[in-house]
Amino acid sequence: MAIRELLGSIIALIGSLFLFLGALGIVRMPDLYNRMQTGTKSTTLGTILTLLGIGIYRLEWLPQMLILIAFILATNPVSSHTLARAAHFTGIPLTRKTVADKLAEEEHRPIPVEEEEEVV
Amino acid sequence: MAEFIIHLATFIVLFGVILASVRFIKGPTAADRTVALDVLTIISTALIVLIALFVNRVIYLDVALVYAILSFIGVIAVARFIEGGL
Amino acid sequence: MKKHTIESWGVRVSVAAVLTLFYFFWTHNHNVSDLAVIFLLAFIVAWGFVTTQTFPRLTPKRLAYSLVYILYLFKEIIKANLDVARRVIQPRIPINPGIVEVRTRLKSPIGRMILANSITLTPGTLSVDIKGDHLFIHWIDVTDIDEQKATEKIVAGFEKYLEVIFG
Amino acid sequence: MIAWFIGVLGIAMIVGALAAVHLKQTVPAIIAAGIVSLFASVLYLLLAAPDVAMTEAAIGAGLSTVIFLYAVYKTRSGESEK
Repeated sequence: MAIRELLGSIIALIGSLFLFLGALGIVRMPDLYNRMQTGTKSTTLGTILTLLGIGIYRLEWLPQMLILIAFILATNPVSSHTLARAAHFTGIPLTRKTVADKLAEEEHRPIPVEEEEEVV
Repeated sequence: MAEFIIHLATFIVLFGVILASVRFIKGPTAADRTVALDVLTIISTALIVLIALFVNRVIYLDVALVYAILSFIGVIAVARFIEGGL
Repeated sequence: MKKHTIESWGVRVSVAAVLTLFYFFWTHNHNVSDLAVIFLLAFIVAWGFVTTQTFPRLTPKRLAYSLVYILYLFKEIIKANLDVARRVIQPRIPINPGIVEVRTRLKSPIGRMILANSITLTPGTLSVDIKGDHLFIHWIDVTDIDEQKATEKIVAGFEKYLEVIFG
Repeated sequence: MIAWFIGVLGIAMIVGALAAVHLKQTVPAIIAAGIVSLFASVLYLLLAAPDVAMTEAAIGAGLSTVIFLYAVYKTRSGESEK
């Protein structure tokens, strides 16, 4: 009983740490695409772990948590995918460390690279 | 003990909200701010569930469900608008 | 033509059943007549949205592969997050980003959508655009610009399962 | 505990509202308005009004953003045709 609550709370804590890392990532990363990478991945797993931990902590909420997890897993990549496509379409600059941009080559556009590296 | 860890987790999530808001204030382009909005909506889904755990009411979870379903519509609308279509 | 109709009915009934199951798990409502009304409403929704082209037929082999695929996806998601955490914490962020091109063998649109979503959730990759069977992927740590090798490294792990499920 | 939450989210909401007023471009201002209603919805929840929070989440964060963008899109396309 107590062990189960402790386990659930620890899983929720790990999830909240991942959420925090995702937020830290979108502050620290140098360009939009890298921000989106950390933003999508960390927040997805962070939310899943937090909800799962709460579901274990309060066992009668577990089915509802699983439904929420299913919706988040389905909707979260879609929004970031759409946003990445729009950003590349409008020519949001990539960071200077970028090594290749096959999509710009495919569309015969110059590779959008920012002039100065942002100091974080 | 378990309750204390949940409190700690909630405060960490709150710090996450503040950090994402920092990116929203700083963000040079509209797309950067949209990334901040995306992250904020997902973080607030987790935050709402944690609040529901505190006050111990199941009805609060419905708000989290509304967020989980509808949060991405705003982001997609902004992305389509930036792209020029809508 | 007859078989086609039966298949589409099966798809609609199963979608309605899944939606009713969602309702049941969300509310814990045991009342049978309530559930019947919800099933009817869900069936009307499924009637409007589902055609047979979008979903493949369910067989035991596909079901087994889907379960294995979900486990594989979770393993990849956890790996991705440890990778992201490692990158974010370091004082000087170790990235080597770029957008590479890969090719997929999947034909069905929903299979391609699931592939793109899975790629977004796995280590260091974010799908940016899709043109025909070419996927353009932002890779946080580019090791191979070449199309074949990148395909092998990014797509092959998922394609193995998705080809069976949607093939 | 709850008081801390209300304080932090209230400050964040005020900052978002100021951003919505002071940002020069249209799209960031609309996103700021969406963020304000997001924080407002969490605040309503903290103040024990889940029904108001649900309405705010659906209309404020989802629908009003889309309607604002649609209105701006309509006016812009009219301008470009002229």
